[in-house]
Amino acid sequence: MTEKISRRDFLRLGAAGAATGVLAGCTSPRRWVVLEPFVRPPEQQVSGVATWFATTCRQCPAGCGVIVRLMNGRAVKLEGNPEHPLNRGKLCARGQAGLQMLYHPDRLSGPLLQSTRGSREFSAIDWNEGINRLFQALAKAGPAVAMLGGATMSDHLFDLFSKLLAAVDAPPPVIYDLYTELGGYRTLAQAMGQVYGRAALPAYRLAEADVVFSFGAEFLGTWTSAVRYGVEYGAFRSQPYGKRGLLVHFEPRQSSTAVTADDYVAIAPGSEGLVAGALLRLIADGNLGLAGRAESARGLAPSLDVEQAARECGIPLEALQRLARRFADAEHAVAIPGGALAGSSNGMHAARAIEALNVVSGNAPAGVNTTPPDLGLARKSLNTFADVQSLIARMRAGEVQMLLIHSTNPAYELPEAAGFLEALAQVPLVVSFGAMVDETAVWSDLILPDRSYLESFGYEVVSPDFGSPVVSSQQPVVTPVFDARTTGDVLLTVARGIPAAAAAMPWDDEVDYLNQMVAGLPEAAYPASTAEEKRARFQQHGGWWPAPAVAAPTLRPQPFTVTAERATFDGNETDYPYFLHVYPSVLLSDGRGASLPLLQGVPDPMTTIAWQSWVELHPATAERLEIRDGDLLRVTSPHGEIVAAAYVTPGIRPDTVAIPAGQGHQDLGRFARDRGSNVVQLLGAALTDEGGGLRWNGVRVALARTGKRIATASLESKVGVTEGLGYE
Amino acid sequence: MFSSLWWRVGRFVRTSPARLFLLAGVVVAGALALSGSAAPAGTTQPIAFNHQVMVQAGVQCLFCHNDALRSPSPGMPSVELCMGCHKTIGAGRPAIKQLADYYARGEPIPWARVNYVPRFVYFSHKVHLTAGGLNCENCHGDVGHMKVVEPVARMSMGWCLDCHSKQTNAPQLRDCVICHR
Amino acid sequence: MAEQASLESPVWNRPLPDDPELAAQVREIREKHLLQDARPPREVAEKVLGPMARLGRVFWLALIVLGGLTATWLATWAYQAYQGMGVTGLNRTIMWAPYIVNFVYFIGIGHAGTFISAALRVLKFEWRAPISRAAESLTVFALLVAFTMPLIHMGRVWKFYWMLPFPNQRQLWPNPRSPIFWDMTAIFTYLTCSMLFMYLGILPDIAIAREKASGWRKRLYTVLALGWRGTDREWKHLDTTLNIFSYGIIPVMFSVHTVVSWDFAMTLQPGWNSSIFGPYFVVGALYSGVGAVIIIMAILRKALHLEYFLREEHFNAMGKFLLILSFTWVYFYFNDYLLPWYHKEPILTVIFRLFTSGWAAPLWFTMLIANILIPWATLWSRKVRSSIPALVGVALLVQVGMYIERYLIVAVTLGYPELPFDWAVYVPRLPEILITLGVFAFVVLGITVLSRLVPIIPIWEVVEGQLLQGTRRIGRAIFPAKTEAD
Amino acid sequence: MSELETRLLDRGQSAAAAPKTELPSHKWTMLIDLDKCTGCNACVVACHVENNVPIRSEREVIRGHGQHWIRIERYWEGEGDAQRATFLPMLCQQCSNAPCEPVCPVYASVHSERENLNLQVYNRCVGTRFCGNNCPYRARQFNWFAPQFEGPITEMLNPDVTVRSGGVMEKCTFCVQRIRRVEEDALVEGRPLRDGEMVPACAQTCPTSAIVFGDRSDPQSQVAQRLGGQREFQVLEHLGTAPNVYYLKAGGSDGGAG
Repeated sequence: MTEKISRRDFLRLGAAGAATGVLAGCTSPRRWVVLEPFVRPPEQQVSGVATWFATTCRQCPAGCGVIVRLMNGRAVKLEGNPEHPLNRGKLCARGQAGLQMLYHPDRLSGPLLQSTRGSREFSAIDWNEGINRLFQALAKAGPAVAMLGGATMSDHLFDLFSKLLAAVDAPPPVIYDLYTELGGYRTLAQAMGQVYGRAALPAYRLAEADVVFSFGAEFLGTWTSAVRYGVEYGAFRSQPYGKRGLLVHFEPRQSSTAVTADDYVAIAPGSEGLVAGALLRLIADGNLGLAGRAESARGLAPSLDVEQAARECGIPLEALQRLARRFADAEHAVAIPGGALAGSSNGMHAARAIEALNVVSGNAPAGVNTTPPDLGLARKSLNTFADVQSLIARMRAGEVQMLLIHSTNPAYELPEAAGFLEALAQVPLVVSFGAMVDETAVWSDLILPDRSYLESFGYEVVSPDFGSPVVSSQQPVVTPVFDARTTGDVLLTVARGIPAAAAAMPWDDEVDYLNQMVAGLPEAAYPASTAEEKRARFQQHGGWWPAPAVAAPTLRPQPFTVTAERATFDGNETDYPYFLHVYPSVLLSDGRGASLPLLQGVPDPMTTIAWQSWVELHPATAERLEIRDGDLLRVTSPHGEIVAAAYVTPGIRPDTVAIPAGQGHQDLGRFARDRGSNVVQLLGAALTDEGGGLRWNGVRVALARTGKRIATASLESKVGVTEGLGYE
Repeated sequence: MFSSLWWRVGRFVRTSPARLFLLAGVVVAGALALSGSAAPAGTTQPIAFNHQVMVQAGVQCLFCHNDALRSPSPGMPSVELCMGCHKTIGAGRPAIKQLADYYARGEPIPWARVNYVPRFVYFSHKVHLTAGGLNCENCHGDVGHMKVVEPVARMSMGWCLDCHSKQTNAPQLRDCVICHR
Repeated sequence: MAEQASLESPVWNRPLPDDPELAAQVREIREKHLLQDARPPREVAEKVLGPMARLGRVFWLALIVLGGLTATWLATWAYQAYQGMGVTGLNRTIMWAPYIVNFVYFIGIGHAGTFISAALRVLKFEWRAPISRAAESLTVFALLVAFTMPLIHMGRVWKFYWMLPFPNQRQLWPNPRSPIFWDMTAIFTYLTCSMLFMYLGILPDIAIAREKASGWRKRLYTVLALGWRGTDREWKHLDTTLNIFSYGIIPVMFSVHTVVSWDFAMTLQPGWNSSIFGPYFVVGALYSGVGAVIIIMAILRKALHLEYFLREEHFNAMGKFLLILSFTWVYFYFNDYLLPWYHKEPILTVIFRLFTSGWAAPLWFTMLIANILIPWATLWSRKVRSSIPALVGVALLVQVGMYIERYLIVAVTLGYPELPFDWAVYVPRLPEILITLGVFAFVVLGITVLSRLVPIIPIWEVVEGQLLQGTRRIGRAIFPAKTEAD
Repeated sequence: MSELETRLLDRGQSAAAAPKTELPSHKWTMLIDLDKCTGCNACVVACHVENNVPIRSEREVIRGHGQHWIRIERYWEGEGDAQRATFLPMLCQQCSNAPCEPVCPVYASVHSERENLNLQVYNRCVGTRFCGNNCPYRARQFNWFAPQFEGPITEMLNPDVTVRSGGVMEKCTFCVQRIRRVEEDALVEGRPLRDGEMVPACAQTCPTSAIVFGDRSDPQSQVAQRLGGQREFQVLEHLGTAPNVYYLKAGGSDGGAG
């Protein structure tokens, strides 16, 4: 109860503190301000002096460490945790915007009940009833319970969910969301497994690299651990003795990574693997590069006709040869397989081919060929789209009595063809743990809002870790703003009623659970003698990590073969003349960022457009179809159609159109609702050849003018930046 | 007294109508000159708190306003801090009963602000007390002899500038950023 | 002999020469020149004061319409102040436009009045006598409006007094380096001078009106006349004062619009930071100003039946005036554009291309036609100059042209700063349009009302002029001439 | 400042006979390595959060009222399909010879000789927008409307920074509130500032460390060390505004300093 009260004091005091003042800055001053001091002040609270707490960022699965600046008990700023070995004090745009996850006006306060799904008519119930309903349903459903989770879910929560499901003999949780799919997490991990023997996300060290070939890897914007790659890139650009690495980027569209690259090659969509194969071939046949490279290349290079490959990829052969030589000659050459390739039918082949380049250059990514120490901590394992499909099948077959959904938004993120919503209709009870009403919550019966990540405990075993294992700790930094409850505690409460679960989950609350988990951690970089101190330091430093080890990853590749597979695309060339290039927005990522005004209102780096979604076209395309900026286009694929505004840009291939993911929400709060369109609706539910990934990068589309037009909310002057001063 | 004043003014004007403009000018200028500063009027506090008693009882300012040395804001004592002493001391008195009630209800005491500066002014108690070497009473007056605390100075910009120009060890308030951010 | 006669008999019943041919000449001279066509002072006064008192239906209609528009202006201003400047079409690149355009335009209009009455007075052009007051009233109201413009334009107008130097506890003063401060000073001075200049000139006429009027007008005029009795001493003082003002006000006037031009010329904005802006703006101001005076003259002539006072000769003279100013203005204008066109300073080239072939081309060419083509094509012909409708038409075109010119300078040029990323286009929205309409209405309203309150034709100047005018005979021809005043 | 202004400002302080203690002065300087800028927008969001810069709605952005103290300007280089985008982070250049200062009629835009900063005093601003027009970088942002922070979002406002009302000009301040905090701490502890002690929000968060900030007058500071490389340039140098933001050209090494 102190919590609740002291929270209100926080606000009041904050509102009254001489330094604050909403809109009071320059308007005539309010003469009488009420000062409400704390009833019981929290420890080391000094009014007007900032206190900092370390926790984990949950805006994407990377698990960066952040520190939160608190003034009078209100979180006012997020910064990267300078101690944290992953992001080293840095943070990306999405991380910076995290505070609005905490203070979002549309967050739910207390559990909600929806009588008829999709009606959006919720009735508030109190927590006891909510938890009770969950318990009843769980007891009734028995093993016919399923759980669908997202990659940003805390690992401890995953563990609790798994334990609960295991206790009722239900299949383990399915962890899947669009973000990891667009990042190709699962596919790449599998490829690494085939190449190096350990299926984990690769982490490429760029700091000392001479040459970096990035195959559609948007590693400076959204791919896996973008912040860490930013740090790496910074070092890469200013190496000792004025050395400055060479970055070559292969992608059909100019992403911000392509912009920063020294050499950008606009390759045909889905031809990343082909490029890599051709490079291998050239190195092998041309006997290029340092000693031994050609030999190992010969062992791996696929059999292909280089001229033809070059033609298919859209690179002049000379350029390809030049690049092959550069790569082969470089002492420290790195090839990065991006998320984009994982979405195309030949994803695994491409990943292997690209990884083969690393094998040739003798630079294995960190974290895939060294088995990390067992930390005794549970950690999420991502599932493939195939697993989701089987879940959907079970739902459709009525084998699922109750579906739990946490930190993922399938109703928005899954293509219509996956048939999730139809299957959902077969599930008697759907429970959503979303903090806000998102598209999925609209189709659920019971909402038990979880706290935002700045209000709750947890930990994240960082993946990809760059060499040495890292566990980021998560702790509440403010007293909860809304009457939400941590799902961990909810589950533990429910578990008490189920004997098997009670046995498997003996903790009285999640803090207790975490403490016991943390107690088992090996020695950390910081000193900690007693178990208590260990826990305290774990929270204080923002996680656990061993003293920096200098053991460079040793290369132990498994035998594997590289094949030159062509990517296949839905839709024939005549009806659907353009390739569709889908990419996660730098700001909105896969759409979870769309709820935050900070991310909506900040202009996208490439188009400077805010608040809207768009279709990127090549000027030639625009000329052919007589399209101007802002024309609303009907984009049709074999699987669906959306309407989006055109944005003409030279930064894309003439045969390709690009649409960012992230907009087109029907729900997810006032800032996301009804803006732009959701590109996922254009995708099919087909799988990739190998690895069971969603083939989201294998669709062709047609464009048609609707005749309508909207004003583009862009910051740039199109005339200015395109025609400029008009020197010819 | 006022009537005589009016009479004087009247005569002043009557003797030469032109003076009316002069007078009007003076009035307007004066009004504008004062307009920049907020003059706090008196108000009643939720609890009839008596600083005089506390000070005479030997309680130092910093005992309650204990952030003044380490923070821009002096800090208002928490209800808990008050109760620390008043659980026993003067527990019978009505004012203390009020306090106890607040504490029991776990409610903050809605004190009314006495010394006011606008919200776009950033004043640091820490700096003035340590580096500046000032004492509380330099600005807040002899609170020790106030039953009800009232501001002794209108804390306007002119007041700051004036003091800084007189004190030899005070820096010139030349760049606005020292107070306005 | 004629002189002798003139000295004995009062000018208004000088006999015509007996010789019919000479008589015809004299008659012609009299009908052509107001000052030759003398009438008894009482009659002259009646010609002015009579219509002034008769408020017809047209007047009330005009009053309602103009008053309505003025009210809209104030209401819109209030709305804008409450909502924020965002209700206008301004954007992060073009932070100045509609109100500053009006500001420059009205300051310009304000020039002509004082110029005509002061400069021509100094130069002893007698024919200006009937025009001067209409011109001055135009000046006063235009300046009043111009003065509100920067206030309407301010983000926090309720803090406007911070721009004035007054002692305050903050020990803060306005920034003497800011052109806005110079503006305030210059305009204040000019406004004060113009008002005093005008008021002094009105004094004797008000005294006359006082004698003639009755009821509230009588009371009003008694106050306004400040007890003018018309003694020699008073006349002497008036004369000297008016002369001092006339000489003093001319440099002030030049300074005002130069300072206004410095608002632009002193910035780093390409297309603004030009050293020629001072004289260029002054001439532009006179150009539009004289045009405006012509329009006002025509309106007053019609509304108050002043055919006797405002004759062909006046419009003819003003027409010539307009033509000369047009030439001068063109000279400066092309000075300003020839250079960028030649030295190809990048941004200026962009702007120039925009004017000649870009989206601003229609505006630019309209301006050229209205400001150069039409005046040059027509004003050389006496027929046009002396036909009032034609001349008014040209003058109106000049107003349009000059307004567009200011618009191009302020609202369009500003859209092209150094960094192409920030280029922008300004599109007016309803508030600006309403306010602009409102202020135009207000100026007309002001003059309309004033013309009914005070004699809009300076009776005493006309009479004085007529007293001093005579004819001289040389051989068989008679010419208008000044009689030696003794 | 001109002699006249100095006298105007001195009025009333003339009472001070004894020599005044002057606060230590600095030359705050920012270095932006375009070779490292990836246009990730982290700085932009960080700035919004740190400085209570309001986010403007879609309608406002369309009307050109988008409000960012730092923005990533994206230009195109090259011709046809060889066109490549380039990023230019644009913020107030804190000119030593600032065009915005002389034109302000009320000293709301005023230079701090001591901090070598270009101050914007919100509570003094009357909104003539002359400074905004005269800024060749268009770095000044005008509050066309009073900002709106919905619901609990008000709670994340930074209490160290005034929330500007409508009709007021604002701009990047080099996070002057942070500067003042560290200065006050240093003053209380009676020590000079340490290099790296003061970091603005954008530089703090920049993942690639493309933004470096420091006191040029301290020869040991990282900024001072890195100034004067071959890649160094200033935007619109030719205008003579003497910015305190230096850029390093993208591409090519500058002998280790880059």
